[in-house]
Amino acid sequence: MEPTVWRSMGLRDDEYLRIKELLGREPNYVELGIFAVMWSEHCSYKTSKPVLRKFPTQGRQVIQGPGENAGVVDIGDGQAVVFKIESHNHPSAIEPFQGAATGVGGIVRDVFTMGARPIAILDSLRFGDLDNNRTKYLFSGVVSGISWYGNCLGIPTVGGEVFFDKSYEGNPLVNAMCIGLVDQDKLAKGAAAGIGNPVMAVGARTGRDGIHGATFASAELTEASEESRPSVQVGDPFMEKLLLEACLEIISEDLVVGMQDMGAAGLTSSSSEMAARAKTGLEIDVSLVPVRETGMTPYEIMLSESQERMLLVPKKGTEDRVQEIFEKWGLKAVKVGRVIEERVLRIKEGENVVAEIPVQALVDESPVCHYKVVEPLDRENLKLDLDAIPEPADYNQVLKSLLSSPTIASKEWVYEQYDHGVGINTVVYPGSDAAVMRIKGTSKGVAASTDCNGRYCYLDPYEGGKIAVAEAARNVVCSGAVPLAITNCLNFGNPEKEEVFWQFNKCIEGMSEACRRLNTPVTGGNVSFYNESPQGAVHPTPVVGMVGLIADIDNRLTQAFKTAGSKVLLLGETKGELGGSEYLYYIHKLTAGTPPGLDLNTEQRLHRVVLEAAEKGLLLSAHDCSEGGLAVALAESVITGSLGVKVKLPQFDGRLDALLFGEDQSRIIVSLSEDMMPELMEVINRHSIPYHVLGEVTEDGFLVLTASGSEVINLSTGEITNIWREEIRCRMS
Amino acid sequence: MKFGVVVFPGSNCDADVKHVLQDVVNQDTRFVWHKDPLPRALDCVVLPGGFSYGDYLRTGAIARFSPVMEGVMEFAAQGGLVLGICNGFQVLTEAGLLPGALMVNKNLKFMCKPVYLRVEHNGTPFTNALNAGDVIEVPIAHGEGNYFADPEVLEEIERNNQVVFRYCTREGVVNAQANPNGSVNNIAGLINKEGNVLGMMPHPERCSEEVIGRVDGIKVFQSIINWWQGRK
Amino acid sequence: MYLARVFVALKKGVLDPQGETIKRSLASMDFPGVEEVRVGKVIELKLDAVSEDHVRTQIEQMCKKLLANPVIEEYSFEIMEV
Amino acid sequence: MYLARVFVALKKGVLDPQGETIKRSLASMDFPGVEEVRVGKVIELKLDAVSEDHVRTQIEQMCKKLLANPVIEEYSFEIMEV
Ligand SMILES: Nc1ncnc2c1ncn2[C@@H]1O[C@H](COP(=O)(O)OP(=O)(O)O)[C@@H](O)[C@H]1O
Ligand SMILES: [Mg+2]
Repeated sequence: MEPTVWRSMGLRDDEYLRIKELLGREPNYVELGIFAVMWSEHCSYKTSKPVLRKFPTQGRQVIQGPGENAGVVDIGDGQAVVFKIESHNHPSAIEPFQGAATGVGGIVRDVFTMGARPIAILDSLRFGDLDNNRTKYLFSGVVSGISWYGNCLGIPTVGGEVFFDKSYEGNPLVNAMCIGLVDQDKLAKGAAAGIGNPVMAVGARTGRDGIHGATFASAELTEASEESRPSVQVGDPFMEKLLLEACLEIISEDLVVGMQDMGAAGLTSSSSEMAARAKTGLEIDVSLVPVRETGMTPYEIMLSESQERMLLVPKKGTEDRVQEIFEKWGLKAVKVGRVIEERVLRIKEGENVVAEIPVQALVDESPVCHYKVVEPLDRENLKLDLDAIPEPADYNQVLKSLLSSPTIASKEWVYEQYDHGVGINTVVYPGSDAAVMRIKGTSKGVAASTDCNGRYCYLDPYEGGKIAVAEAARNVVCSGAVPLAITNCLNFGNPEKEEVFWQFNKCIEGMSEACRRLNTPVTGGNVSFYNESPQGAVHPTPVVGMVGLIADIDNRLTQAFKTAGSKVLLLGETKGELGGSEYLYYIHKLTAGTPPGLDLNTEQRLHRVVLEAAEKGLLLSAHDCSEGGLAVALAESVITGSLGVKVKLPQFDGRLDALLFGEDQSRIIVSLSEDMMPELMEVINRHSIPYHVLGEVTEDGFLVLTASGSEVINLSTGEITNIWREEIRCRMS
Repeated sequence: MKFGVVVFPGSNCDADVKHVLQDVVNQDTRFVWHKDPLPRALDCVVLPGGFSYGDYLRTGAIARFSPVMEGVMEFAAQGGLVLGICNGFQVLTEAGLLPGALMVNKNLKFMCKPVYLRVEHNGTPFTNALNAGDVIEVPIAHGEGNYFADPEVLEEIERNNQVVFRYCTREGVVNAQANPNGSVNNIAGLINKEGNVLGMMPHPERCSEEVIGRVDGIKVFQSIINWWQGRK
Repeated sequence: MYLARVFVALKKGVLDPQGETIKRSLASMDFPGVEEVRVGKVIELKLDAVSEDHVRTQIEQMCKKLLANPVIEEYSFEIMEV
Repeated sequence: MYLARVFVALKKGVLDPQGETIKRSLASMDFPGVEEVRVGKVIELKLDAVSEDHVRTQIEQMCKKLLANPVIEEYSFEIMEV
């Protein structure tokens, strides 16, 4: 075989030799194609695997850690939450609408293959600065795509984040997370167990879409990618809705041994992974696979990435019932093969064997790349010289400007396009720190948030990784929920670049430390490398998707101030750390400094205080300080509560901008009625958390902040509401 | 009272309506699969929201030909109560049970948010627990709720007092600003001439429980029950 | 085998928000002189049938029943043998 | 004044879920023999311009920039003077 053949499939020469060795012969074309996708970065995690091992994955709450289609955690009463996050960055960069839509489709399938009914979607998005037409086109297309797909499925999209930074210009990040609910005894797995069991293809027919999509995701975007047409697929949320209902119905009738989404690398990866998990083999006859185009070759059928398809192993003898259920939903379930004892993936076309590969060779023997971790020496340019930055004269103006920064401004324009109420479980709607879903028939609720500040990770990947986890946990805590576990989506540049691989390592180490300390193990995730545009790698962006549990949803909290006269407290310490802040980026066009420090012990005690206080019903609101610092957090609580606040800022020696806009970690603003103060003080003192009484919620509708006796900010709630709420809508219309 | 909630392929508010009818207002409620005939003994049929047939071609256009719809038409012709919510409203207009059509929102975007509705009159089986002029807050969640009817048809609708809900401001003023989707005359909900078939874009089932934040919608379901009890 | 191409357009007098939006975007993208934009659908059907006449009545029926909504839309079609 | 009619359709090989669904529903409505349905858009533009040539380059540009996404769609157009 010519080297050009395997190279064009993205295989390296040494990998080709290894394949020959594993097979004991030359692979044929079909086999080579199968190896190429299975050994691609996207499917094999060859670069990330050794690093991912650093994540803590154990905990009493964990029912299923990494390795399955999605993670599973215990929420009591025999129930569990199934959740995972995944990226669709590259498809979204060239076809934002369909790219984002099919991203949602994929992650939802990962959740319902586990037997869970999806109850919520979150989306974590990154774009370049929102001032050019291309970015607007991408932003608008991505949001409509998510909206179209999620809404049609009838799964509420209840939360997420949108971050704008020029590092994402040309390479947006589109990560979608899905959460499902399941009774533990109905959990399904992606294993092809039971020798002789049938293997069925269900859902959409197979076309020529996205052949080699998995290898596409493993290479940098170039201008030519715009032309690489077949790599983007069109989604069919209607088909997916039918598939969802049919799959849940066969699971509820206990007909299923295992099933898996035909996602990246389609039939190839689903069949080999299912066989690997069960330590079995599969025999598949591609001529039985329903196709939508004529003349498809075995190669194309095995590698197609047509959407809305699943591979299903039902219990032997239940094929007819399975077919009946799928037909009821207007779908086909077709037997295409069977589970065999010999641990090989045997692909036939009629009677002809067209490929035969040991399953382990595909899944376990995939190459591992051990890149060196080299700390970049020259990071001088990232140093922050605060003295070179003039202190603003008019803080009202600066706050107004910050509230209009698209990263801080209200994302109403986004989440209004998402059906966030379908299912009537949403009890905290988008627009607070974390969304909360009630579990009908119980008093429980599940809270969720996605978080990551890529700028922090760029400036200090270790601290940035830690903060991503801590912030997600803090957001969940601000809703009154105990953080349970995380899923993550690691968006990085080209890992063959030393700096990128170093960032990757450091981020994971930082995240791991935080996960360990906060007792939120990693249950799964996804790695997306090669997020590069002509300007270079994107900021390292390890997005954390956190889920938490509220025992009694009557104790849930939101960020909005509730009643005039209530006391406002800041829990945590204010140090005035401006490094990596949105203030520096948006007002002074600077990405520099060291991100705020984070002490995990303090963080944990802070969580305890808020959770205990919430459980005792002491609090009226809770909101953490994140992008924009204390001033922005206060403004947000005022705006969402349509009230005012009168605040005396903490005693502070440094610069006023640092006090107002510094993004010091581990800070939560709470409000409560005055008579609850003694009880709150008791909790605060017991956990020895620093605090400061900021002031009082007011009726008059003004945000008034004074520092050392003089007024530094005085703005009407009406005015800042307009700015904050309308900015994105204005830019987008 | 016996309710039937029709399930089309792609319906996705079916379970929500059933939850409210069964667990909040405690009525006997069952799903009716679109391929099955409409059960005989129903007192009210609900066509729920969602994306029947993926909203392909036009919203509601394909669902309107589902086998169950023959039974629904007959049921309506005999005076049975039919409530179409969101996609259900779209199916009703496609089926000709209600006049007009629902087009894509003026801004082309799906919109999910609470809106204010002015109750235009309460002499219907669906609004008797409300007062004319009441302003209620009910969420919308649709991409195609832009109500349209020919001028002549519109005039007739207005003349017959068929408009039941109009989009309005919090103070009850019906104006362009309060119109979320471009509907003519701010029409949000409409009843047929005979007064037994109501279609509305907003979702009363999404505001019928304290815990999800709003409760105005429950009045619609209570009205139906009142009406039925009064008739017995 | 026949190919039928059905055009479905909004009736005159029915506002076309999609067309309006495209018109505005074109203007903002420096395409001057665009006076009106209307967006319609083309539905292409491949059918097996005995005669063109038969196809014609079939398509006419499909349009009336399903493909167009007479309240807001009008249709036309062309048929060719392929 | 010119009238341009732009046709935008999904490329061959790209799944058309809408067409598929219409096909199935036509079958269940007793319209036999429909082998394939594909749905596209027609965008009608009225433009004021100096020459047909000029319109042609304008439309070509509009298609590339706004009206179609070459990743999944293809377009064609016709122009007439009105
Ligand atoms: N893409 C999105 N989809 C849905 N909701 C979003 C999205 N972006 C932001 N939101 C919602 O807006 C609110 C504010 O988001 P964000 O500023 O990221 O909060 P935080 O700083 O607390 O993480 C949250 O409720 C969030 O869920
Ligand atoms: Mg927050």
